[in-house]
Amino acid sequence: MTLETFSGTFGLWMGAALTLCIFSFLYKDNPFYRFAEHLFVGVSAGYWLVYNYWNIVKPNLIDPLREEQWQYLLPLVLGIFMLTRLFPNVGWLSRWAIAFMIGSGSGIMIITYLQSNFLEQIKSTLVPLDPTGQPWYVVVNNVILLVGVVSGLVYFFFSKAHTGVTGRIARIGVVFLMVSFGASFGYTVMARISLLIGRLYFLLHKCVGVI
Amino acid sequence: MSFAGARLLHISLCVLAGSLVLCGQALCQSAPPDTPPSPATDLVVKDTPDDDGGSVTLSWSLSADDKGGAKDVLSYEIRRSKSPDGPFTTIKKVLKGTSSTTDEKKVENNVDYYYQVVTKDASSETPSAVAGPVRAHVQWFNLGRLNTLLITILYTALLLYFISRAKKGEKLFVRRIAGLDALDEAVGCAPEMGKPALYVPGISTISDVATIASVNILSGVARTVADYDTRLIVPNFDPIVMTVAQEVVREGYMAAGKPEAYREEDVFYVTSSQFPFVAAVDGIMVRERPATNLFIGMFFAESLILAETGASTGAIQIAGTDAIAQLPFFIAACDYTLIGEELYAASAYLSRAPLLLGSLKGQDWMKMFLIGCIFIGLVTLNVGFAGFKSLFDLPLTIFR
Amino acid sequence: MGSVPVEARRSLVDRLKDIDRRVIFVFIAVAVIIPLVWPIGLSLKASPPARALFNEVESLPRGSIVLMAFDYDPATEIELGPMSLAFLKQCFRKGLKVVGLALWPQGAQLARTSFSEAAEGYDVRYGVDYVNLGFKAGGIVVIDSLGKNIRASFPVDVDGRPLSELPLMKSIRNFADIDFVMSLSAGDPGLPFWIMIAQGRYGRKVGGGCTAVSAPMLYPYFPNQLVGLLGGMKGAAEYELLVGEKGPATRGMDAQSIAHAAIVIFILIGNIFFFISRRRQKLMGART
Amino acid sequence: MRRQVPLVICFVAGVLMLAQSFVPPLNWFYTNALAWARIISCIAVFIGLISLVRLHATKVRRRAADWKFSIITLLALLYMMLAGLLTRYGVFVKLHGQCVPGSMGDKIVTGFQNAFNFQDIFLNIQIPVQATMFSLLAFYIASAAFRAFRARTFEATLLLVAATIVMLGRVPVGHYIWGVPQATAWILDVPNTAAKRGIMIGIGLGMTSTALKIMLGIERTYLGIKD
Repeated sequence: MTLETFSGTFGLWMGAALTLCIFSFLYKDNPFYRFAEHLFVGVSAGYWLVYNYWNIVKPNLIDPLREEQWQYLLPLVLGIFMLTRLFPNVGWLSRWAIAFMIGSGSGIMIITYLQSNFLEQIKSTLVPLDPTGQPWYVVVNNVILLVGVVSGLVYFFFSKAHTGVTGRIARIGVVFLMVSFGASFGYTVMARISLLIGRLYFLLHKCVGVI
Repeated sequence: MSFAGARLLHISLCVLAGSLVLCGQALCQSAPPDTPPSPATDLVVKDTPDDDGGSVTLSWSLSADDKGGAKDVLSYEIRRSKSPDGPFTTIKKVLKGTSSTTDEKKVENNVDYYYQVVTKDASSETPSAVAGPVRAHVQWFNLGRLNTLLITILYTALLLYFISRAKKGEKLFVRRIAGLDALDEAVGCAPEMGKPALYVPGISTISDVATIASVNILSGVARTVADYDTRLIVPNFDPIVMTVAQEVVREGYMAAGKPEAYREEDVFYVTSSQFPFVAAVDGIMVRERPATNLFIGMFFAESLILAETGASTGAIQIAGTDAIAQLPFFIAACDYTLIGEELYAASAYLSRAPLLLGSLKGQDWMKMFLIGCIFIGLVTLNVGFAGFKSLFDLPLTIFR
Repeated sequence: MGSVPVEARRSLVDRLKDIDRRVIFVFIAVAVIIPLVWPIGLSLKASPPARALFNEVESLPRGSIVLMAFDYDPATEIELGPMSLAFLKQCFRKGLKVVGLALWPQGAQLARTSFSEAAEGYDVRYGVDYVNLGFKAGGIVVIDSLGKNIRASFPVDVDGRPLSELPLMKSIRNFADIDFVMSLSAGDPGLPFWIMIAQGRYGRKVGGGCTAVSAPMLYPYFPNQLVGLLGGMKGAAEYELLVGEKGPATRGMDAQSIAHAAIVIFILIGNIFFFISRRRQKLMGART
Repeated sequence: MRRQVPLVICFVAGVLMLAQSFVPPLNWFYTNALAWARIISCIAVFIGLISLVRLHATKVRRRAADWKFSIITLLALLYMMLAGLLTRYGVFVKLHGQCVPGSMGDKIVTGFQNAFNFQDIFLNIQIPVQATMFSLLAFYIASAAFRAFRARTFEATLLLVAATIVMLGRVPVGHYIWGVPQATAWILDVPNTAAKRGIMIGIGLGMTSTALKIMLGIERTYLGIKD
């Protein structure tokens, strides 16, 4: 056995053993799961730290600063402010960095969501209802779509009690919501089963070799 | 044979001979027989609209030999010069079938440029007519987003109007939101059972507004928990969210008059990787057995792993998210779920702060406005006028 | 009838109504494992893009050169791996020569596994009937360089052997010597780049396989720029059907069907017992 | 200073972000702010690291429940950091804009000397465990469906029926049942689209209103400062 295949085989078995450790959680919590969980947390925390350093901090902060692009001092300073959290008496400085991130995040969200969740959605709801020149079922579907969107919006009215007409429309909205949630649930099952097939195939094929 | 016929024969023979010679040459050079491709036509150059300069947009009609599939033309080369007579330098190459592109290669603002598009095949090329002059300009307003700006102004104005009315002390009605009504009860049952409460503020960053909505709810939850003298466990995915959560929870305990009960080690960082985070939170749920699990914020595929594990421990679970894809799973596995906008309404609902309630009213008015727009749009569209619909285009092109 | 048996039966119904979730887990595991080990081959119809790909490869003359790109990683192996197996088996059976390479770093290793698995049972030899050139970083740039000279990007194969030592590679210089390009693509870099360069610039015939998620985005390329496309595990199963090799994807699709059916049955059972217990409760309520 | 400056920063950053989408010459703020936020997040990982180490170190020191497992977390963390940051191989190499761990130039590092290197640990621990955690969803989606899909109420019945039809419509076995594929397509295209759109618009309004309140300083719970 060459060293390379040894390392490959060893890795394979390690992967298989850890897979079983995680699956054992389905029965109940146990030391094997705890082992895999704690290992996993440690490895991933270390991995992301290293990944962040090589992929973001070095190319996007250290290298530009070396090339004397001084605008990068700002994130450096804000980053250091963030670290003041570790020292109680100057910890309030971290709020400056947080405020920057929250402020810029909010600003961009307003534009993005007014465009994608508002303008775009109104536009796609404006559908032709004229029965001439298109099959009847298209028109029926368009009417259903319209009813669904409007009643869904009425469901989200907060300043009006869900009674009377509002209540009835909101209930139609709930009908649409439920059908949609059911459909999304059913739609996702396939993707999730695929994941399990992938894992079991790995175990049965690569490790046990029965298929 | 008529004269015309003889002439035709003569031409054909010449062409035949010519192509034989060409073929011969081609064979010697082991290249396929070739004629230069026909040029691209109708080249139009203009300043790229709605940008901060430094860019020119070109469009043209494809060469007659560019018909898609394995035809003669391989690519188009964009060439640029500061004078109509050249010299032209190559800026970029685009693949066949492309009929527009932008030039952003060191374009100076307010300088005249001339362009030509060169159609290329395997061995020869044909330049188009020169187009220009064109100048790149800085635009101070992005006309394509005029509709977004108007909506932003309208919405801001509506919100501010209702907030100011609320400030003046006007009473504002808010309907019941079951998930939020259940919140106090759910958090309250943890101490009765002598167990902690678990709060997961999602797995997104602090720049995500959903996370902030979650932090707002956390603030209220922390106060309730402090009142009952219970532990509140808050595992975090993002370090910055963790620092904010720590501040908010500490503040909650202080507001409840029990700053000494706050334990910083209960608001901690796990890891910024989705599944290790879930593995750890699952571990907490089965080991610490919290009586209440709250999953509020932005979630991805892990939502169901969390909610099902929580359900298996018998905890009361309330979820809230604006991740549409995850809503079905929370609804299936949790006792209550805040759906989309309800998550954002929570802050106002729980605090009953008039300023926040005012904004809820503004949101509702915006919905009315929207329903109005839909009806006007439908009527205009179905009488054959599409202009209203195009007001919602992105980018808006109606004013160009 | 006395009241005691009713009580006893009610508790049984209640117990079935709230089956331990671990029972469900066992059934799901079984529903997936059994078809994986003993495939049923539930009827499946090959979609036009899969059939077109199959026919195109079938029509290639013996000895044609197929370039196969393994542009995926272990995360998507369950979808794309079976495609590579079915496709390679078809190539080996038809006597086509296959040149494998990878634009994704882990693709090289996955290619190695696929080649050795597919080669079993066929009289094919490494270096003569197929080669694995390994991984090269650069995405679209690498594809472009294949148009001029393969050796510029891949001077050696995956194990570091110079191409000159591999008989198959002696006759292959660039795209001009390649008859068909197949890309199994999990994202970027992947199929769109092959279409753009190999098909668009060099006029090669390109076929592909992709994940179920990216299939809707790639279908529009068929049939003009792509001779055929396999989408997700379903596409892989269709191809196995066409090639006549019941492989992992067929097993997978069977497992999908059975597992879905199992979940539906559980939902039905849950509801049946829910209704029985509700009726009993109503009866009990009426009695007291 | 402590209260006002953050609110001012938040407001200015928000307004600049809004303005840049309408005023092209301000576009630079968008690109830079995103990069800066990413850098700040990365530096902040250090705080997370301290929190993680402190949590587990405390458990070990106090011999709290599962303290032995905490040692595993700490060792794994330490090992990954050393392997990733200090290895002479530079274990990370930049490849077409994306760093691929474990490769030296174009050649993947394999072999015994690297059996426990950064890349292999990632491949043999992180990837299988991650995939297995993810695959637990196949079990959970079944148990959730069993528990939740009961025809208790009219709404619950709708949820149940829609889910069952779509579930069957997605797999070959469903194509044996008349009408299921068509019904699946219709449910997904019509009522599902309508409901999603309603939710999306609601989210759009709720999120933008919250974002505006944050910018204007009306919503400031996140600062942990109460008025």
